[in-house]
Amino acid sequence: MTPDLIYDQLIGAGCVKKLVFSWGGNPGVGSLHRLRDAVENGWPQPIEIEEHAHAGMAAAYSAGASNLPFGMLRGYVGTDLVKYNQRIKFIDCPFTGAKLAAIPAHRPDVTVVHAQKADRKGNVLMWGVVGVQKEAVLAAKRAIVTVEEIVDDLHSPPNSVVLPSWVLSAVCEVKGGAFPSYAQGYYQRDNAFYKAWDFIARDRATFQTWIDRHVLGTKDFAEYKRSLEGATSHA
Amino acid sequence: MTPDLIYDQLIGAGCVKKLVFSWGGNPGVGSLHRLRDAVENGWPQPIEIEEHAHAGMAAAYSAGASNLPFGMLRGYVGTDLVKYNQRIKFIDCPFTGAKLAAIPAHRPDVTVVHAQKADRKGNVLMWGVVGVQKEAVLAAKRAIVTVEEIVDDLHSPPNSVVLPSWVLSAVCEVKGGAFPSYAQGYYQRDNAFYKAWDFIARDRATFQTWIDRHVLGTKDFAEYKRSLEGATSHA
Amino acid sequence: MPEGAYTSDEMMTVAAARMIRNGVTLFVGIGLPSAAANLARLTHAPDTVLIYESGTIGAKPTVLPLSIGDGELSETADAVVSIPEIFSYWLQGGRIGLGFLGAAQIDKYANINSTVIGDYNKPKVRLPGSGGAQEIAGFCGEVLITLRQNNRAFVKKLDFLTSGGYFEGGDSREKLGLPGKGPTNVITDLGILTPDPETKELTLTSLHPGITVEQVVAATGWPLKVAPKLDVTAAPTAAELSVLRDLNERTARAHAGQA
Amino acid sequence: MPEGAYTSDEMMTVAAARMIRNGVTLFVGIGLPSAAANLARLTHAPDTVLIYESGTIGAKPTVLPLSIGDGELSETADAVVSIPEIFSYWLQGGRIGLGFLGAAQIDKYANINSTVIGDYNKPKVRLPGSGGAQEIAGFCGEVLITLRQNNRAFVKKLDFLTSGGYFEGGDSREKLGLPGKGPTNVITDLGILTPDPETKELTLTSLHPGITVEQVVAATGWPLKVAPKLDVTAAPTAAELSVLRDLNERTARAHAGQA
Repeated sequence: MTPDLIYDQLIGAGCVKKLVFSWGGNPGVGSLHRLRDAVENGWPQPIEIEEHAHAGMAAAYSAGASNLPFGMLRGYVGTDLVKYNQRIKFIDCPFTGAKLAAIPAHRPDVTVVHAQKADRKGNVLMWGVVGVQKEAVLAAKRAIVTVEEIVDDLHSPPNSVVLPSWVLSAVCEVKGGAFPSYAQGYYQRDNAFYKAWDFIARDRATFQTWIDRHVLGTKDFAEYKRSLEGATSHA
Repeated sequence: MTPDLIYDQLIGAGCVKKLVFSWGGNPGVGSLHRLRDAVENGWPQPIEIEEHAHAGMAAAYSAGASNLPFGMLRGYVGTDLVKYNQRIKFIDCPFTGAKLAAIPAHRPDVTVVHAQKADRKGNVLMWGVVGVQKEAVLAAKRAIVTVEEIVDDLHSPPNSVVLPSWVLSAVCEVKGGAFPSYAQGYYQRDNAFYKAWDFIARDRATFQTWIDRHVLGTKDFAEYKRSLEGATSHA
Repeated sequence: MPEGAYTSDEMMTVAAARMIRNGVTLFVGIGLPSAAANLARLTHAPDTVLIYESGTIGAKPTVLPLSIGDGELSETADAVVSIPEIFSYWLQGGRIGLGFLGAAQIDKYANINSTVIGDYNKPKVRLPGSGGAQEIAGFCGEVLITLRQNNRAFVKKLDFLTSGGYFEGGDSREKLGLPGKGPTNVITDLGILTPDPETKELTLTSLHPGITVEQVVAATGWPLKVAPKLDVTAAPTAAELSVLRDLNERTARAHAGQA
Repeated sequence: MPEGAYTSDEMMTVAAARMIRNGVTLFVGIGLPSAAANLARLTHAPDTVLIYESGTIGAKPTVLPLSIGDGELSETADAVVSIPEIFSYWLQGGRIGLGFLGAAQIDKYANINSTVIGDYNKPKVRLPGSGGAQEIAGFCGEVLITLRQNNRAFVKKLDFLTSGGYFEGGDSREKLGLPGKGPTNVITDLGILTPDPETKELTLTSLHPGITVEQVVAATGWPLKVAPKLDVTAAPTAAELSVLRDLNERTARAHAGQA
């Protein structure tokens, strides 16, 4: 739905052929400059975009999780998105004749999400702003969850958001894995990095230096994090 | 969805013109005899029924809560319910051509549910088997919630099921208000009453005596409960 | 009861429990299916994931629930979700391996009726109705059906088709587009019936100990197909009976206190 | 800044905050809408129910959130629901009284663009896109829009219609079947524009202190209608400024620690 800095990094590194999204910015800061460069200038390669509004994305993920071929919602009428996205169609209510928007179900090949806890069996507990993560996991052919910690007992409160191990392909302990974003109960977002990213990503050369040094030049997440800590103002 | 003993009482007392449902029995015990008598013999008056399966009822309540004119699901194909319920129709997916069942949204005039706690502002917390209660509340024109207790602070766990006061018409403290059913964290179901009901409701005269004495002959819920406690084996 | 003796209901429950593979995700109704599922969980299939239609996922009840709303289910579950979610994301979502249903009537293609006896608009007996049965029959990977076998239940023509098995037989189920493969075993108090691989007609494939083919044929309202080589169901073991009876006694004791 | 002085952004935020009636349910975006909404909550409208599109209902942040995912929102909310639920049961469900949007471009019928500058397929500037704006514009009981007024933002023709205001004007919004009544006020750094009751064309109805009609007309890319009787917006009070500046300082302090 809302591609964040990691998407910008993937796009700038030339790993993305197509982006399906409903809001693409640096939240509270401004633009995703690598996304903009790809869309505006085709750098480092042209990117295909399939653009929705949030409600349409949410309906499409829910439809995917529900094994329905499409999601249905009111909305999109009279707006320009329907002119450019052929995957937004309209159907008629068989009872009232009302016109409703229809979006094909999202069925990702792989969904990756970060949660707070897993138990040793691989059941995952998440809380706070859970967003569309449950739907994205259940809609996917395979789902990978990284967690802050693996514990003996989740002590899940009643009706909390739990993903049973048997709907997941892999659960991995990655402390700090939501970086630079939030993990509620563990850490706040690294706001300095969000601001620094605006500078890093604005320029192709600066971006290239950054990704060569911190991503391509490190062998795992821990080394990547250490490498960032060593850099002045993340650049 | 699953009319329970209270529905049987309403039906037997002649208060019900139409029942929309997907399972009508005495759970774990057997039949709702007053429902049967109304459907089979038109006593005390004929009853109109609109019958669904659970998934269809759930989709119709969700549609109601979502301000959609109908709910959509796979299912109902090849079964006899579609022959007798004209409110089950089929639509075609505009992308795949798949055939999907469509049910008009449920929009009750009034929904009444029982929950565990409310705070003094009227925010309601429920937990455990929450069923379709949130959807039934949000789909209704007016919603009334009875609760086990009113407290200063709900201490809601993250992501728990909370109904804000501003979507409710009234919140009333009625201790034991789920009787004879469960209120998780407060009491189990009164199983003896469920079994006794099978005897009470089986016969028109026994039912009439029971409802005259315990329901029509008492002035409020507290007196009704006391009157039942005074009766031998609830009859 | 003499030692080693058992009732026909116990045989039926044990035979049904044995069909449950360890680790399967199982959508289960109250009554005999719930007893069989929990017997399996307490014996050979400890990792079975029990899902009740009230939204409890991974319930591990120590006593049998009185209804799908029982606190015993939600308090022991890995997750408790809403009714719309359990039917959409989980059952329709194709995540449930096995469904387990009872019925009032069944026909030779394992279609079942739990709605009415007699005419729908003027029924002789109004039954509770589908509940979740229709979608369980449609969307679980496979389905087990269990009911007592007699002429009133095993009928030539259903009074009402509540939940589809193989519809008209052959490939008629696939043609309707239902994803699950349908009922793979019907377990009764007399034996076990399985669908013919081609025609999908229910065929007697196993007799419970002491039951004759003639008894089963006489208890069936259509000319019952019988497999050329009939198995005999193994009698309940002492261990199976002991776990089942403990479970039932524990359940009775727990519920006796709820007056 | 001399005592009593204020910036044009402060004027805009204060003017927007005053539009928020106490007790309203308010769907709010990050940035100026969030600042105005919280200013209102901390001054004349303490019972305002703030709803962010991440699913937090009744959030009561003490500092402004960095994004809709901020823990400050979920930890202070009455309820936190999923994204599909906030958009279906709450926004589309018709439960939100007021929506509050920013924009990159706006036209005379209060339609807004937050998608692209230039051609969609070969944009000069790719903006973030709709997010929840399209549905907020469609389904909230009414909508406030706030943005700085100049020729690049207030345009004769939008490069892209992201979220509908009054579409072609007149009754064209009603004809499309959108339930909310649309934008009722556009609050800029220069003044306040409101739609004409009949034609729905945005009309200048209030000038902020020290601003002239000529300035506003010059900052508008179409021939701007001006109300015959123009109000002058009351300058921010000392109390309003003090609460707003405290909020901004508190926010800056809190976020400075997050490096």
